[in-house]
Amino acid sequence: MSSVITRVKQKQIAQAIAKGKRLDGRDLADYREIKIEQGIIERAEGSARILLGKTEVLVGTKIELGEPFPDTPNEGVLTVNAELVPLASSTFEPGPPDENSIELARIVDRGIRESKAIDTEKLCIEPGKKVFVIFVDVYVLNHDGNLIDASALAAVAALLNTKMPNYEIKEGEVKLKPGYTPLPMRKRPITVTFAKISDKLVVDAWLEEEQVMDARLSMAIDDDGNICAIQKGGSGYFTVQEILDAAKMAREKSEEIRKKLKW
Amino acid sequence: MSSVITRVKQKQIAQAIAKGKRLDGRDLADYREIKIEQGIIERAEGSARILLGKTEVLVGTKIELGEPFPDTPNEGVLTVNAELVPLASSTFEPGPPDENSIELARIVDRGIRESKAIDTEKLCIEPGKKVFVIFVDVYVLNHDGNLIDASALAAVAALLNTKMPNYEIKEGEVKLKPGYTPLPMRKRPITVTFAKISDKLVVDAWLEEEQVMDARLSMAIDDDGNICAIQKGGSGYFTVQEILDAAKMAREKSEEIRKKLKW
Amino acid sequence: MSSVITRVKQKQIAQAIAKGKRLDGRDLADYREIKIEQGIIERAEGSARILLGKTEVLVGTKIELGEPFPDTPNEGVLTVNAELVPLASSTFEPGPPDENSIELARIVDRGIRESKAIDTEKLCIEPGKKVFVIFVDVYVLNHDGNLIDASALAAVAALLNTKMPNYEIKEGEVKLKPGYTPLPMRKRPITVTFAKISDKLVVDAWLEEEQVMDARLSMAIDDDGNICAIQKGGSGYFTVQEILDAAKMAREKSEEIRKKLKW
Amino acid sequence: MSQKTEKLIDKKGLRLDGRKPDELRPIKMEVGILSNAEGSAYIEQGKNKILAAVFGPKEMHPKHLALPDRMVIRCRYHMAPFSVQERKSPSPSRREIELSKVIRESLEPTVFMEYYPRTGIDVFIEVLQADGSTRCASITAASVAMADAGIPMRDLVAACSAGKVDDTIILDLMDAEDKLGSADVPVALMPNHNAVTLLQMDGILTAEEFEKTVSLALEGCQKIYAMQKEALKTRYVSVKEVEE
Amino acid sequence: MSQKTEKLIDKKGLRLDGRKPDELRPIKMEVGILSNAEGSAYIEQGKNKILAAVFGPKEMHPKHLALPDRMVIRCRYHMAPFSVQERKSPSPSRREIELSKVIRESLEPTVFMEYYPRTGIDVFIEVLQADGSTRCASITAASVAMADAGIPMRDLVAACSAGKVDDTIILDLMDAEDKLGSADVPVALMPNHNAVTLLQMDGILTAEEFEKTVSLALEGCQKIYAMQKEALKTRYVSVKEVEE
Amino acid sequence: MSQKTEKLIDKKGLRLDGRKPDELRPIKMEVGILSNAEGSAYIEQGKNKILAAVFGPKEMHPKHLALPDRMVIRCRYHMAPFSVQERKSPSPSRREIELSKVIRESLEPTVFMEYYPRTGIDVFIEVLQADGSTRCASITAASVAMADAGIPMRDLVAACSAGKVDDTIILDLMDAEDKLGSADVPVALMPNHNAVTLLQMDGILTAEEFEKTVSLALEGCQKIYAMQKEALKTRYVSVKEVEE
Repeated sequence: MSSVITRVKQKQIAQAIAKGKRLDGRDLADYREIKIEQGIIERAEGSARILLGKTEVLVGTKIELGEPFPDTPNEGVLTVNAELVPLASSTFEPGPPDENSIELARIVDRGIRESKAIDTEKLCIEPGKKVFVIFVDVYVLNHDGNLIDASALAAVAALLNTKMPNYEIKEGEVKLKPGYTPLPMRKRPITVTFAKISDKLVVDAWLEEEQVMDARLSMAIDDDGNICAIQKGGSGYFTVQEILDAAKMAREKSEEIRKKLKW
Repeated sequence: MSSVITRVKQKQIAQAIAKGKRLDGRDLADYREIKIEQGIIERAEGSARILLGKTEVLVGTKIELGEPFPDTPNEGVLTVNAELVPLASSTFEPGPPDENSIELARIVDRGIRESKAIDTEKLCIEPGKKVFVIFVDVYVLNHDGNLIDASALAAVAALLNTKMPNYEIKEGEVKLKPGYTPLPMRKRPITVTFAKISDKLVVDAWLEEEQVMDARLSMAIDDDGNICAIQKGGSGYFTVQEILDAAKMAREKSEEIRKKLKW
Repeated sequence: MSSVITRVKQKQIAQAIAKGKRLDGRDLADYREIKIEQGIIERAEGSARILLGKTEVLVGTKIELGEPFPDTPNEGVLTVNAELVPLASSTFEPGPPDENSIELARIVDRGIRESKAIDTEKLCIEPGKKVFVIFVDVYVLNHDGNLIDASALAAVAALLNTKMPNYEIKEGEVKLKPGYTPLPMRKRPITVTFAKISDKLVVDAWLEEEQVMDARLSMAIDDDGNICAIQKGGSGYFTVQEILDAAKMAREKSEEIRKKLKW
Repeated sequence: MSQKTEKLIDKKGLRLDGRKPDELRPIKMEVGILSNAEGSAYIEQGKNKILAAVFGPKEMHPKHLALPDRMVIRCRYHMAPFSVQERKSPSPSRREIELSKVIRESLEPTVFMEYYPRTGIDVFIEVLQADGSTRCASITAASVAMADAGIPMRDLVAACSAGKVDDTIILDLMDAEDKLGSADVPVALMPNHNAVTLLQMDGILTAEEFEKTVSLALEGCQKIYAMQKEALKTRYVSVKEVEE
Repeated sequence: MSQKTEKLIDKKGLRLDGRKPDELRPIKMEVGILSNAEGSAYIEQGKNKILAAVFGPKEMHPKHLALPDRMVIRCRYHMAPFSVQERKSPSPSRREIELSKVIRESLEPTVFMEYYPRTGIDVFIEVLQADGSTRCASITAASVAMADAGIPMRDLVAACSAGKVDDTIILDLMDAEDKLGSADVPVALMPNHNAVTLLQMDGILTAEEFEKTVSLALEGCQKIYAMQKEALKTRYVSVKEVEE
Repeated sequence: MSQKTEKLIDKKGLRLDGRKPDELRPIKMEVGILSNAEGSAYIEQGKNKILAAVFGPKEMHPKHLALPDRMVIRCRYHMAPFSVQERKSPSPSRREIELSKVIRESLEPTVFMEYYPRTGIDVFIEVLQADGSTRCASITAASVAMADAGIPMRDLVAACSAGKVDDTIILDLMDAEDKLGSADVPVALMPNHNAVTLLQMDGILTAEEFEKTVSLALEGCQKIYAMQKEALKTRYVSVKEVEE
């Protein structure tokens, strides 16, 4: 279990952060190096791989024909799934999604959905009957902390890279035609997660820091600086002031990161 | 595990019953106090809550459009499900239904089905194609013994309280209309369960008595005094005479209980 | 656990085979006595029971209406399932199929499918819409070794015994008519499995031999002597010469066995 | 019990398969036919074809299921996919789970459970072909398989159904009679103890009809008990012959 | 948050059920109503009807889940099939699994986890009828049930949602406001510690709106906290009366 | 193998992607790329993109799976939902379960299992993009990952498919050749031991064709073995450089 660190190391991490420092030399508000590669899975309609330090997340998108939900007959359907595949960490077990992968998928989903990042009305083919269904599959390949930000970023990068099949309606049946159109994207929500360690807020915690943190707070910010989704996690708490500080910093960091996204 | 009682207590219960007495002062043929509340879940098409002493069961019904079974194309569909939710007892575990909850659901189902309590032909909309499906969900909220009688009674009380949506058929499609009709009920089957303890038959055993009983026998009796469903349970046996005595007493007790049901 | 044998017995088995002998007196290339009974389950569209020594396998087939796969719109569908029911061996557990029963089903499936034993185009009713689906259910009733050959043989015997319902198409709906037609069979693939013990190839290993074997190799041979499916199993290996020897012997043994099949 | 037809008993008072109302179907039993089980039995009752096998007594897995003062009996009633008209999915249905429970509870009263504390036995029943009253035939076979396995028992358990079709009380319902009749009462009996270990009912019966139906079912159990003893005797004899 | 309508606040500034923007729904709490649980509570908040029960502290099963230096809290948030408009399957949905996690994490900060090493407590929540903001009402009830069970705690946890509909910041969203509004912010608070233990958000808010919304939700938490204390006091008094 | 087309080999004898019949696709291997695994490897073979990782040797969980005299190898072959044309459900298919078994059995013969009694290693394979012969590429990568993890082995295992399309025996089938060809024979080899550890076949071949196909596959294995050694050497060199 290489991922469980000693108490001594935990203490060092906490003490350094109490003084505003991190063991890897970063400032509290610094992300690790971010690498974004798009389009690496040709079989997928869209794909992106994110490296956040050693954390590695691959997202692939698939588009299928399906039915709309009864309460949104004019809109395509977004489905986000996350797999914490066991090669990414000795703490991930094969099997059906657990609460961690379900929470991760739902956080990524909400960032996209609530920011109205996709113009889902353009995915409607026949109102109430046929729409495009977009599957966003988050595949965590290496877990070195801050899976939420890496996954959310990879999902948006993959969506920006996603091509939608052309189609025509012949005699009441939908036929796919050659050629593609880019997925109609309106926004690029960015999720920024804070770890609370030694009563400080730290961005982009890596694995060992996560083992020390009291709680985490994730905020998705849209292109206009609005907050569009929040998730608190962990068995600690935040003060109101910490929450407001986080909201402010999330806005700044999200702008920085958004610049790295090709659109 | 507050629900497991001591051997001493077990002996006391058995010895008292051998003398025709029960530790809570009831006669062998006495039920605990029965309270029936109907219509308490407004979101459900019908609902009822039964208190049998401290045993508490809530039943809610839902009605949906669906398809009939191929061998009964002119009849609506009845589906009974029972959940032994873990807050009702430390012996109930979260998870998929186990043999106890499946047996409970099937006993409740048979009492309703075999007595032909619901006029299922009136639930048919288009023969072979569209019918109403009634879901009866039995929710055990507190387990203090005799879940079978409490659940069966709550189910019938909820069905008597159930409203069926009005509908019309326009251009081959079923449309729900405003307003409701009562569910077409014909019978009010009542299930009476006997516990065999110290070679005596006891009705409405509470939790500690159930831990002492050798076997149980449940009989559903319809409004005309006919037997319409039976289930023996537990790892003991009954003599033929005990069975015939039970049938006779079940008829009497079911009449008493049926009077409490508003129709 | 009567099925686990002692190390002493294991040594005896291995030493005998090293000398070309088997403890039950058979030659290395001898099968145990094979008994084939067809048509014993009247409820099934086809059935066969195979006894291979004490190994006993029952296969029943069912035919239902269904949809073809999109990539083979003119062909019926073959579905093979295998159940290692727990009464067959103390090592079989109740529950969903494990890797052993899935592998068994897939080996049986491939023998039939790859040899094109069934003329699946004749199972097509309406191209792309309605076809016959054949379910082949392999039921292992007693495990005394070599389940693969027994199951594959029982499956083919059951298919040869299978009757297909007559039908007519009236107003666009498929109606079954009285009477049956035999299932359109073209080939009778036979699977021959070799166990490698003491660097020798042995056919039709029984249970105790299987506990000693290093690896197994199964080859399905069609009526023309072609190889149509292979599966290596077990944690040992084969040399290329062993593989070629096995292919030759499989051809001979399959001809012998095929003669026992009524067609 | 959903429909009524008037054709289950003909003018001569005979049933669809020619039986009289109080007549059992032809029954065939074989004992000790599976080599890996401690005990086993095969029963054919009309078109029912059912195998039962017993494993144990053995250590319980997982261990926390063991009881300090008695053995534990587990039971699985399972139908082959091809045993019924429409293919049945091999995963256990709610009906199979309920029947596994009531069959187990019909076998438990006869076993000296306290002889083997901390152990368990598994009773596995496979219905290869189903034609009504399979739970009764399963109990009959399982009880014989338990005897074959040498499980210490007070008595055998014999089971038989009775019911009502076309206003006639009949014995040993077959599938059509179960589906189209007006009541079905499966009963299991420890024949030497006057102990009813299974009793269920579906349908509608008056108190009087019920009493008659139970009596008829119990007569059926006694006849089946005779066949169980015969089957075990045959097995015992044949085993002895082999040993000699 | 998928649609916008303009009818959630009327001309008088009142909501669909007549409430003012900063008004809670009627709330009723009962404590200690389930006889088998160590602690229990029932809450009605508008049409929400929710039961919470606490079992433990007790030995963990399976044992490998126990921790050497602290207790473990498990939590299950579950909806009855009839609690919502369309029947909900009883098997846990992804939403229920997520809510179980965030509810658990909203309760953990207040518990002295180290008092009972190697043990666990189970918090079971059953939503009998749902009408928006069920996770907040669930936390409110669960915290009271934990107090009723005598779990050692630093503080209660009171939870309340706030959000935005028709450009108005409102308190305690009901179902229609949750579905048709433009933001929903559920918050849980340890009232004596200024500690926010749950914070989620769906929708779109500017930084300013967000600050306002959180403030309003925290006011709601304080009001609910007063009711929690009242409910526990009533319970304590009535228990005392019974004991005397 | 369901259809035959005549276009898989063109008039010049070349395949759809321009390869000669006995030519491998371009192969790229990287070793040691995952930071949490004891060993890992990435392979691209044509459009196949596959990751393999090895964890262990470590104590077995659950413990009853451990063996007193040897280690246990577990293996999971899994495809990403986006790796194939139609989205694949993430829950393991029957095909994935079978392949996990045969891949494990192709790796076991080379491991000194008795060196680490009572322990286990996990081999996890994720197919990120699939283009035919994924099981062979998976074995190739997994074997390298095991070497990277320092698992004691007699030999590497190199795997390659051969088969028959349009009456031509070809090496290293890609997806279209697998689907439309007339036979597919995946083979795994311990190159220094003349030991075939995987052999499967789908399709129809005469005895003669079969012999040819196996020979060609074995030649492929030898070429791939050379690349495996090269990849490990590169890794070793680069690790050494870092260390110096």
